[in-house]
Amino acid sequence: MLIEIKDSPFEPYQRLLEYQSAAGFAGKYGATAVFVGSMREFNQGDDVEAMLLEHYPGMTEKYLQKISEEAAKKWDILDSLIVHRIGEMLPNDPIVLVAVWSAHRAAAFDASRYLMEELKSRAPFWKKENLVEGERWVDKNT
Amino acid sequence: MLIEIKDSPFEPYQRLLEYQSAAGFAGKYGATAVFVGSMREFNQGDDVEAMLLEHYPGMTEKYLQKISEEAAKKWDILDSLIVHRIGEMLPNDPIVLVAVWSAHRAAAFDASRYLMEELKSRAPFWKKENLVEGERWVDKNT
Amino acid sequence: MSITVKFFASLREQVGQPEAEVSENVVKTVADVWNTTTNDMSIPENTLMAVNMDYVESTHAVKAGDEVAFFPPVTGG
Amino acid sequence: MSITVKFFASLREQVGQPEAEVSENVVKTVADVWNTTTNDMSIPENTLMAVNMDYVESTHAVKAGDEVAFFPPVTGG
Repeated sequence: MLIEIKDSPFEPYQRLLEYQSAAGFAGKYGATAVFVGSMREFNQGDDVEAMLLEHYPGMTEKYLQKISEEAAKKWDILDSLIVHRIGEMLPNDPIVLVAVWSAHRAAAFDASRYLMEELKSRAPFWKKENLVEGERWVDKNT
Repeated sequence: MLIEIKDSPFEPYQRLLEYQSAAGFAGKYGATAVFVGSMREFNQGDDVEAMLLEHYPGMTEKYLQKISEEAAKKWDILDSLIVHRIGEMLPNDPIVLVAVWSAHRAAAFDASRYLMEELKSRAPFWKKENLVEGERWVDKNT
Repeated sequence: MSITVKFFASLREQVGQPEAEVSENVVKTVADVWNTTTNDMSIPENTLMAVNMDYVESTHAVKAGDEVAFFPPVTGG
Repeated sequence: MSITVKFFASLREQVGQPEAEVSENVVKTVADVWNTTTNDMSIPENTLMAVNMDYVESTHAVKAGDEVAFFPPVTGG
Protein backbone atom coordinates (compact mmCIF):
# COMPACT_ATOMS: atom_id res chain seq x y z
CA MET A 1 0.00 0.00 0.00
CA LEU A 2 1.80 3.09 -1.25
CA ILE A 3 0.83 6.77 -1.60
CA GLU A 4 2.93 9.18 -3.65
CA ILE A 5 2.56 12.92 -4.28
CA LYS A 6 4.63 14.08 -7.27
CA ASP A 7 5.50 17.71 -8.07
CA SER A 8 6.84 16.86 -11.53
CA PRO A 9 5.45 14.86 -14.48
CA PHE A 10 5.26 11.09 -14.05
CA GLU A 11 4.57 8.28 -16.50
CA PRO A 12 1.92 6.04 -14.90
CA TYR A 13 2.60 2.84 -16.85
CA GLN A 14 6.34 3.15 -16.30
CA ARG A 15 5.67 3.66 -12.58
CA LEU A 16 3.40 0.59 -12.54
CA LEU A 17 6.07 -1.55 -14.18
CA GLU A 18 8.66 -0.48 -11.60
CA TYR A 19 6.30 -0.91 -8.67
CA GLN A 20 5.10 -4.33 -9.77
CA SER A 21 8.63 -5.63 -10.44
CA ALA A 22 9.69 -4.62 -6.93
CA ALA A 23 6.54 -5.98 -5.24
CA GLY A 24 6.69 -9.47 -3.79
CA PHE A 25 3.44 -10.79 -5.19
CA ALA A 26 4.38 -12.18 -8.62
CA GLY A 27 2.21 -15.21 -9.38
CA LYS A 28 -0.24 -14.38 -6.54
CA TYR A 29 -2.44 -11.91 -8.42
CA GLY A 30 -4.77 -12.74 -11.28
CA ALA A 31 -6.18 -9.24 -11.59
CA THR A 32 -4.85 -5.69 -11.79
CA ALA A 33 -7.31 -2.82 -12.16
CA VAL A 34 -5.77 0.52 -13.05
CA PHE A 35 -7.21 3.99 -13.44
CA VAL A 36 -5.33 6.95 -14.88
CA GLY A 37 -6.78 10.46 -14.77
CA SER A 38 -5.23 12.86 -17.29
CA MET A 39 -5.51 16.57 -17.94
CA ARG A 40 -7.86 17.38 -20.81
CA GLU A 41 -7.25 20.37 -23.10
CA PHE A 42 -10.87 21.46 -22.55
CA ASN A 43 -13.26 21.76 -19.60
CA GLN A 44 -16.80 23.08 -19.34
CA GLY A 45 -16.66 24.20 -22.96
CA ASP A 46 -13.40 26.16 -22.67
CA ASP A 47 -9.86 25.48 -23.88
CA VAL A 48 -7.50 24.96 -20.97
CA GLU A 49 -3.85 25.91 -21.55
CA ALA A 50 -2.36 24.86 -18.22
CA MET A 51 -3.42 23.91 -14.72
CA LEU A 52 -2.14 24.36 -11.19
CA LEU A 53 -2.87 21.62 -8.67
CA GLU A 54 -2.73 22.75 -5.04
CA HIS A 55 -2.94 20.39 -2.06
CA TYR A 56 -2.91 20.42 1.74
CA PRO A 57 0.42 18.80 2.64
CA GLY A 58 -0.09 16.24 5.37
CA MET A 59 -3.88 16.03 5.19
CA THR A 60 -3.76 14.85 1.57
CA GLU A 61 -1.43 11.96 2.41
CA LYS A 62 -3.50 11.16 5.51
CA TYR A 63 -6.73 10.84 3.52
CA LEU A 64 -5.14 8.86 0.69
CA GLN A 65 -3.79 6.48 3.32
CA LYS A 66 -7.20 6.34 5.01
CA ILE A 67 -9.09 5.43 1.84
CA SER A 68 -6.42 2.85 0.91
CA GLU A 69 -6.93 1.19 4.30
CA GLU A 70 -10.70 1.31 3.87
CA ALA A 71 -10.42 -0.43 0.49
CA ALA A 72 -8.13 -3.10 1.96
CA LYS A 73 -10.74 -3.81 4.65
CA LYS A 74 -13.71 -3.89 2.29
CA TRP A 75 -12.19 -6.13 -0.40
CA ASP A 76 -9.80 -9.06 -0.59
CA ILE A 77 -6.91 -7.28 -2.32
CA LEU A 78 -3.16 -7.88 -2.32
CA ASP A 79 -1.94 -4.32 -2.68
CA SER A 80 -2.80 -0.81 -3.89
CA LEU A 81 -0.88 2.15 -5.25
CA ILE A 82 -1.97 5.79 -5.53
CA VAL A 83 0.19 8.41 -7.27
CA HIS A 84 -1.10 12.00 -7.53
CA ARG A 85 0.48 14.94 -9.27
CA ILE A 86 0.63 18.47 -7.80
CA GLY A 87 1.95 21.80 -9.14
CA GLU A 88 1.89 23.20 -12.67
CA MET A 89 0.80 20.88 -15.44
CA LEU A 90 -0.04 20.84 -19.13
CA PRO A 91 -2.76 19.16 -21.22
CA ASN A 92 -2.31 15.38 -21.54
CA ASP A 93 -0.23 15.20 -18.34
CA PRO A 94 -1.25 12.33 -16.05
CA ILE A 95 -2.86 13.66 -12.85
CA VAL A 96 -3.60 10.51 -10.91
CA LEU A 97 -2.81 6.79 -11.02
CA VAL A 98 -4.74 4.24 -8.95
CA ALA A 99 -3.87 0.55 -9.15
CA VAL A 100 -5.19 -2.45 -7.23
CA TRP A 101 -3.93 -6.04 -7.31
CA SER A 102 -6.07 -9.02 -6.28
CA ALA A 103 -6.44 -12.76 -6.86
CA HIS A 104 -9.83 -12.36 -8.59
CA ARG A 105 -11.11 -9.53 -10.77
CA ALA A 106 -14.22 -8.35 -8.89
CA ALA A 107 -12.20 -7.09 -5.90
CA ALA A 108 -9.74 -5.20 -8.11
CA PHE A 109 -12.52 -3.56 -10.14
CA ASP A 110 -14.54 -2.58 -7.06
CA ALA A 111 -11.61 -1.34 -4.99
CA SER A 112 -10.05 0.77 -7.78
CA ARG A 113 -13.34 2.51 -8.41
CA TYR A 114 -13.87 3.07 -4.68
CA LEU A 115 -10.40 4.63 -4.37
CA MET A 116 -11.08 7.03 -7.24
CA GLU A 117 -14.52 8.08 -5.98
CA GLU A 118 -13.27 8.62 -2.43
CA LEU A 119 -10.16 10.46 -3.64
CA LYS A 120 -12.36 12.78 -5.70
CA SER A 121 -14.72 13.54 -2.81
CA ARG A 122 -12.38 13.63 0.21
CA ALA A 123 -8.69 14.17 -0.65
CA PRO A 124 -7.78 17.89 -0.34
CA PHE A 125 -6.60 18.85 -3.83
CA TRP A 126 -7.74 21.89 -5.83
CA LYS A 127 -7.43 22.68 -9.53
CA LYS A 128 -6.93 26.13 -10.99
CA GLU A 129 -7.21 26.35 -14.77
CA ASN A 130 -5.41 28.76 -17.09
CA LEU A 131 -7.79 29.78 -19.86
CA VAL A 132 -7.13 32.25 -22.67
CA GLU A 133 -9.23 34.80 -20.73
CA GLY A 134 -7.49 34.23 -17.41
CA GLU A 135 -7.50 31.87 -14.45
CA ARG A 136 -10.37 30.09 -12.73
CA TRP A 137 -10.69 27.66 -9.85
CA VAL A 138 -12.53 24.48 -10.75
CA ASP A 139 -15.47 24.72 -8.38
CA LYS A 140 -16.66 21.15 -8.29
CA ASN A 141 -15.66 17.65 -9.27
CA THR A 142 -17.84 15.91 -11.83
CA MET B 1 -10.70 0.10 -31.41
CA LEU B 2 -8.07 -2.62 -31.66
CA ILE B 3 -8.06 -6.37 -31.01
CA GLU B 4 -4.82 -8.34 -30.78
CA ILE B 5 -4.17 -12.05 -30.25
CA LYS B 6 -0.57 -12.74 -29.18
CA ASP B 7 1.13 -16.15 -29.26
CA SER B 8 4.15 -14.93 -27.27
CA PRO B 9 4.55 -13.02 -23.99
CA PHE B 10 3.59 -9.34 -24.03
CA GLU B 11 4.13 -6.56 -21.51
CA PRO B 12 0.73 -4.83 -21.06
CA TYR B 13 1.98 -1.46 -19.76
CA GLN B 14 4.60 -1.24 -22.49
CA ARG B 15 1.91 -2.01 -25.06
CA LEU B 16 -0.36 0.66 -23.56
CA LEU B 17 2.39 3.25 -23.76
CA GLU B 18 3.02 2.44 -27.42
CA TYR B 19 -0.67 2.39 -28.31
CA GLN B 20 -1.44 5.63 -26.53
CA SER B 21 1.51 7.48 -28.08
CA ALA B 22 0.39 6.46 -31.56
CA ALA B 23 -3.29 7.24 -30.91
CA GLY B 24 -4.59 10.63 -32.00
CA PHE B 25 -6.49 11.53 -28.84
CA ALA B 26 -3.86 13.23 -26.62
CA GLY B 27 -5.55 15.93 -24.55
CA LYS B 28 -9.05 14.60 -25.35
CA TYR B 29 -9.28 11.93 -22.66
CA GLY B 30 -9.49 12.53 -18.94
CA ALA B 31 -9.88 8.87 -18.00
CA THR B 32 -8.20 5.58 -18.83
CA ALA B 33 -9.45 2.39 -17.18
CA VAL B 34 -7.21 -0.64 -17.58
CA PHE B 35 -7.59 -4.25 -16.58
CA VAL B 36 -4.80 -6.83 -16.73
CA GLY B 37 -5.48 -10.51 -16.12
CA SER B 38 -2.38 -12.52 -15.17
CA MET B 39 -1.66 -16.20 -14.69
CA ARG B 40 -1.63 -17.20 -11.02
CA GLU B 41 0.66 -19.93 -9.74
CA PHE B 42 -2.34 -21.57 -8.05
CA ASN B 43 -5.96 -22.38 -8.97
CA GLN B 44 -8.68 -24.23 -7.10
CA GLY B 45 -6.19 -25.12 -4.37
CA ASP B 46 -3.53 -26.60 -6.67
CA ASP B 47 -0.14 -25.32 -7.81
CA VAL B 48 -0.14 -24.60 -11.53
CA GLU B 49 3.20 -24.97 -13.32
CA ALA B 50 2.20 -23.89 -16.82
CA MET B 51 -0.88 -23.27 -18.90
CA LEU B 52 -1.97 -23.69 -22.50
CA LEU B 53 -4.47 -21.24 -23.92
CA GLU B 54 -6.40 -22.51 -26.94
CA HIS B 55 -8.71 -20.36 -29.07
CA TYR B 56 -10.99 -20.58 -32.10
CA PRO B 57 -9.17 -18.52 -34.74
CA GLY B 58 -11.63 -16.21 -36.46
CA MET B 59 -14.49 -16.56 -34.02
CA THR B 60 -12.39 -15.19 -31.15
CA GLU B 61 -11.51 -12.04 -33.08
CA LYS B 62 -15.12 -11.71 -34.25
CA TYR B 63 -16.48 -11.77 -30.69
CA LEU B 64 -13.82 -9.44 -29.31
CA GLN B 65 -14.71 -7.01 -32.09
CA LYS B 66 -18.41 -7.48 -31.37
CA ILE B 67 -18.12 -6.71 -27.64
CA SER B 68 -15.85 -3.71 -28.40
CA GLU B 69 -18.54 -2.33 -30.70
CA GLU B 70 -21.22 -2.98 -28.08
CA ALA B 71 -19.21 -1.05 -25.47
CA ALA B 72 -18.70 1.86 -27.89
CA LYS B 73 -22.47 2.02 -28.42
CA LYS B 74 -23.38 1.78 -24.73
CA TRP B 75 -20.88 4.36 -23.40
CA ASP B 76 -19.34 7.61 -24.56
CA ILE B 77 -15.77 6.38 -25.01
CA LEU B 78 -12.94 7.52 -27.26
CA ASP B 79 -11.22 4.20 -27.88
CA SER B 80 -10.64 0.68 -26.58
CA LEU B 81 -7.88 -1.89 -26.82
CA ILE B 82 -8.02 -5.64 -26.12
CA VAL B 83 -4.89 -7.82 -26.19
CA HIS B 84 -5.21 -11.54 -25.39
CA ARG B 85 -2.48 -14.13 -25.11
CA ILE B 86 -2.71 -17.65 -26.55
CA GLY B 87 -0.37 -20.66 -26.47
CA GLU B 88 1.93 -21.89 -23.71
CA MET B 89 2.39 -19.62 -20.72
CA LEU B 90 3.97 -19.53 -17.27
CA PRO B 91 2.85 -18.16 -13.88
CA ASN B 92 2.83 -14.35 -13.70
CA ASP B 93 2.50 -14.03 -17.49
CA PRO B 94 -0.11 -11.45 -18.55
CA ILE B 95 -3.10 -13.18 -20.18
CA VAL B 96 -5.34 -10.27 -21.11
CA LEU B 97 -5.20 -6.48 -21.32
CA VAL B 98 -8.34 -4.36 -21.66
CA ALA B 99 -8.09 -0.57 -21.83
CA VAL B 100 -10.73 2.10 -22.40
CA TRP B 101 -10.24 5.84 -22.90
CA SER B 102 -12.98 8.42 -22.29
CA ALA B 103 -13.47 12.08 -21.41
CA HIS B 104 -15.01 11.26 -18.01
CA ARG B 105 -14.27 8.40 -15.66
CA ALA B 106 -17.66 6.66 -15.32
CA ALA B 107 -17.71 5.58 -18.98
CA ALA B 108 -14.16 4.18 -18.81
CA PHE B 109 -14.87 2.25 -15.60
CA ASP B 110 -18.17 0.84 -16.87
CA ALA B 111 -16.94 -0.05 -20.35
CA SER B 112 -13.72 -1.76 -19.20
CA ARG B 113 -15.64 -3.96 -16.79
CA TYR B 114 -18.23 -4.76 -19.45
CA LEU B 115 -15.49 -5.81 -21.89
CA MET B 116 -13.92 -8.14 -19.31
CA GLU B 117 -17.22 -9.75 -18.29
CA GLU B 118 -18.31 -10.28 -21.89
CA LEU B 119 -14.87 -11.56 -22.92
CA LYS B 120 -15.00 -14.08 -20.06
CA SER B 121 -18.47 -15.32 -20.99
CA ARG B 122 -18.47 -15.20 -24.80
CA ALA B 123 -14.99 -15.17 -26.38
CA PRO B 124 -13.90 -18.71 -27.37
CA PHE B 125 -10.73 -19.29 -25.35
CA TRP B 126 -9.95 -22.38 -23.24
CA LYS B 127 -7.36 -22.92 -20.54
CA LYS B 128 -5.57 -26.18 -19.85
CA GLU B 129 -3.46 -26.23 -16.70
CA ASN B 130 -0.28 -28.23 -16.07
CA LEU B 131 -0.31 -29.46 -12.48
CA VAL B 132 2.27 -31.66 -10.77
CA GLU B 133 -0.16 -34.59 -11.17
CA GLY B 134 -0.92 -33.95 -14.84
CA GLU B 135 -3.06 -31.77 -17.06
CA ARG B 136 -6.61 -30.52 -16.61
CA TRP B 137 -8.96 -28.33 -18.57
CA VAL B 138 -10.34 -25.41 -16.57
CA ASP B 139 -14.04 -26.19 -16.68
CA LYS B 140 -15.55 -22.85 -15.84
CA ASN B 141 -14.70 -19.20 -15.51
CA THR B 142 -15.10 -17.63 -12.08
CA MET C 1 -19.54 -28.21 -50.96
CA SER C 2 -19.90 -30.14 -47.72
CA ILE C 3 -20.13 -28.90 -44.12
CA THR C 4 -16.91 -28.36 -42.13
CA VAL C 5 -17.05 -29.38 -38.48
CA LYS C 6 -14.62 -28.26 -35.75
CA PHE C 7 -14.11 -29.45 -32.18
CA PHE C 8 -12.18 -27.48 -29.56
CA ALA C 9 -10.46 -28.01 -26.21
CA SER C 10 -11.78 -30.91 -24.07
CA LEU C 11 -14.41 -31.77 -26.70
CA ARG C 12 -11.69 -32.14 -29.34
CA GLU C 13 -9.96 -34.64 -27.06
CA GLN C 14 -13.19 -36.52 -26.26
CA VAL C 15 -14.26 -36.71 -29.88
CA GLY C 16 -10.71 -37.65 -30.86
CA GLN C 17 -10.38 -35.33 -33.85
CA PRO C 18 -10.09 -31.58 -34.39
CA GLU C 19 -12.08 -31.46 -37.62
CA ALA C 20 -14.50 -33.44 -39.76
CA GLU C 21 -16.46 -33.05 -42.98
CA VAL C 22 -20.07 -34.09 -43.44
CA SER C 23 -22.25 -34.07 -46.52
CA GLU C 24 -25.08 -31.52 -46.41
CA ASN C 25 -27.39 -34.24 -47.73
CA VAL C 26 -27.37 -36.28 -44.52
CA VAL C 27 -27.89 -33.50 -41.92
CA LYS C 28 -30.54 -30.84 -41.31
CA THR C 29 -29.53 -29.33 -37.96
CA VAL C 30 -26.50 -28.75 -35.77
CA ALA C 31 -27.64 -31.69 -33.61
CA ASP C 32 -27.58 -33.92 -36.72
CA VAL C 33 -24.02 -32.75 -37.43
CA TRP C 34 -22.93 -33.78 -33.92
CA ASN C 35 -24.59 -37.20 -34.17
CA THR C 36 -23.18 -37.94 -37.61
CA THR C 37 -19.60 -36.89 -36.89
CA THR C 38 -19.34 -38.51 -33.44
CA ASN C 39 -21.19 -41.78 -34.14
CA ASP C 40 -24.04 -40.70 -31.88
CA MET C 41 -21.81 -40.01 -28.88
CA SER C 42 -23.93 -38.34 -26.19
CA ILE C 43 -23.23 -34.63 -26.19
CA PRO C 44 -21.69 -33.31 -22.95
CA GLU C 45 -23.84 -30.95 -20.91
CA ASN C 46 -23.11 -27.25 -21.50
CA THR C 47 -21.58 -27.86 -24.93
CA LEU C 48 -21.58 -24.64 -26.95
CA MET C 49 -22.32 -24.62 -30.69
CA ALA C 50 -21.56 -22.13 -33.42
CA VAL C 51 -22.41 -21.90 -37.10
CA ASN C 52 -20.15 -19.67 -39.17
CA MET C 53 -18.68 -18.31 -35.92
CA ASP C 54 -21.97 -17.26 -34.32
CA TYR C 55 -23.47 -18.98 -31.31
CA VAL C 56 -26.57 -21.08 -32.16
CA GLU C 57 -28.88 -23.65 -30.59
CA SER C 58 -28.71 -27.35 -31.51
CA THR C 59 -31.90 -26.99 -33.58
CA HIS C 60 -30.29 -24.45 -35.91
CA ALA C 61 -30.48 -25.49 -39.59
CA VAL C 62 -27.27 -26.11 -41.54
CA LYS C 63 -26.50 -25.88 -45.24
CA ALA C 64 -23.65 -26.63 -47.65
CA GLY C 65 -20.56 -24.51 -46.99
CA ASP C 66 -21.34 -23.92 -43.31
CA GLU C 67 -18.66 -24.17 -40.64
CA VAL C 68 -20.10 -25.83 -37.53
CA ALA C 69 -18.17 -25.82 -34.24
CA PHE C 70 -18.62 -27.60 -30.90
CA PHE C 71 -16.78 -26.58 -27.73
CA PRO C 72 -17.00 -26.53 -23.92
CA PRO C 73 -17.78 -23.40 -21.85
CA VAL C 74 -15.17 -20.72 -22.56
CA THR C 75 -12.46 -19.93 -20.01
CA GLY C 76 -10.48 -17.00 -21.37
CA GLY C 77 -9.43 -13.76 -19.70
CA MET D 1 0.63 27.78 22.30
CA SER D 2 -1.88 29.43 19.98
CA ILE D 3 -4.02 27.94 17.20
CA THR D 4 -2.64 27.78 13.66
CA VAL D 5 -5.12 28.57 10.88
CA LYS D 6 -4.69 27.68 7.19
CA PHE D 7 -6.64 28.73 4.11
CA PHE D 8 -6.41 26.93 0.76
CA ALA D 9 -7.19 27.54 -2.91
CA SER D 10 -9.95 30.08 -3.67
CA LEU D 11 -10.54 30.69 0.06
CA ARG D 12 -6.89 31.61 0.52
CA GLU D 13 -7.29 34.23 -2.21
CA GLN D 14 -10.59 35.55 -0.80
CA VAL D 15 -9.25 35.77 2.74
CA GLY D 16 -6.03 37.30 1.41
CA GLN D 17 -3.60 35.20 3.47
CA PRO D 18 -2.50 31.56 3.53
CA GLU D 19 -2.07 31.33 7.30
CA ALA D 20 -2.95 33.04 10.56
CA GLU D 21 -2.48 32.52 14.28
CA VAL D 22 -5.19 33.01 16.87
CA SER D 23 -5.02 32.84 20.67
CA GLU D 24 -6.92 29.92 22.15
CA ASN D 25 -8.34 32.34 24.72
CA VAL D 26 -10.58 34.16 22.27
CA VAL D 27 -12.14 31.19 20.38
CA LYS D 28 -14.16 28.16 21.38
CA THR D 29 -15.18 26.64 18.04
CA VAL D 30 -14.04 26.38 14.43
CA ALA D 31 -16.69 28.99 13.55
CA ASP D 32 -15.10 31.39 16.09
CA VAL D 33 -11.71 30.79 14.44
CA TRP D 34 -13.13 31.79 11.05
CA ASN D 35 -14.80 34.93 12.41
CA THR D 36 -11.72 36.06 14.33
CA THR D 37 -9.21 35.52 11.53
CA THR D 38 -11.34 36.98 8.72
CA ASN D 39 -12.86 39.96 10.57
CA ASP D 40 -16.29 38.36 10.43
CA MET D 41 -16.26 37.84 6.68
CA SER D 42 -19.29 35.74 5.73
CA ILE D 43 -18.17 32.16 5.13
CA PRO D 44 -18.72 30.92 1.56
CA GLU D 45 -21.30 28.18 1.14
CA ASN D 46 -19.81 24.66 0.98
CA THR D 47 -16.62 25.67 2.80
CA LEU D 48 -14.92 22.59 4.26
CA MET D 49 -13.23 22.67 7.67
CA ALA D 50 -10.60 20.45 9.25
CA VAL D 51 -9.01 20.31 12.69
CA ASN D 52 -5.66 18.55 12.85
CA MET D 53 -6.27 17.25 9.33
CA ASP D 54 -9.65 15.63 10.00
CA TYR D 55 -12.90 16.96 8.60
CA VAL D 56 -15.13 18.60 11.25
CA GLU D 57 -18.27 20.75 11.50
CA SER D 58 -18.13 24.46 12.34
CA THR D 59 -19.33 23.76 15.88
CA HIS D 60 -16.28 21.59 16.63
CA ALA D 61 -14.36 22.78 19.73
CA VAL D 62 -10.75 23.96 19.35
CA LYS D 63 -7.87 24.07 21.80
CA ALA D 64 -4.32 25.37 22.04
CA GLY D 65 -1.99 23.69 19.54
CA ASP D 66 -4.71 22.80 17.07
CA GLU D 67 -4.27 23.30 13.33
CA VAL D 68 -7.53 24.55 11.82
CA ALA D 69 -8.03 24.64 8.02
CA PHE D 70 -10.66 26.15 5.73
CA PHE D 71 -10.99 25.27 2.07
CA PRO D 72 -13.45 24.97 -0.83
CA PRO D 73 -14.85 21.67 -2.16
CA VAL D 74 -11.98 19.45 -3.30
CA THR D 75 -11.30 18.93 -7.03
CA GLY D 76 -8.46 16.40 -7.28
CA GLY D 77 -8.16 13.28 -9.38
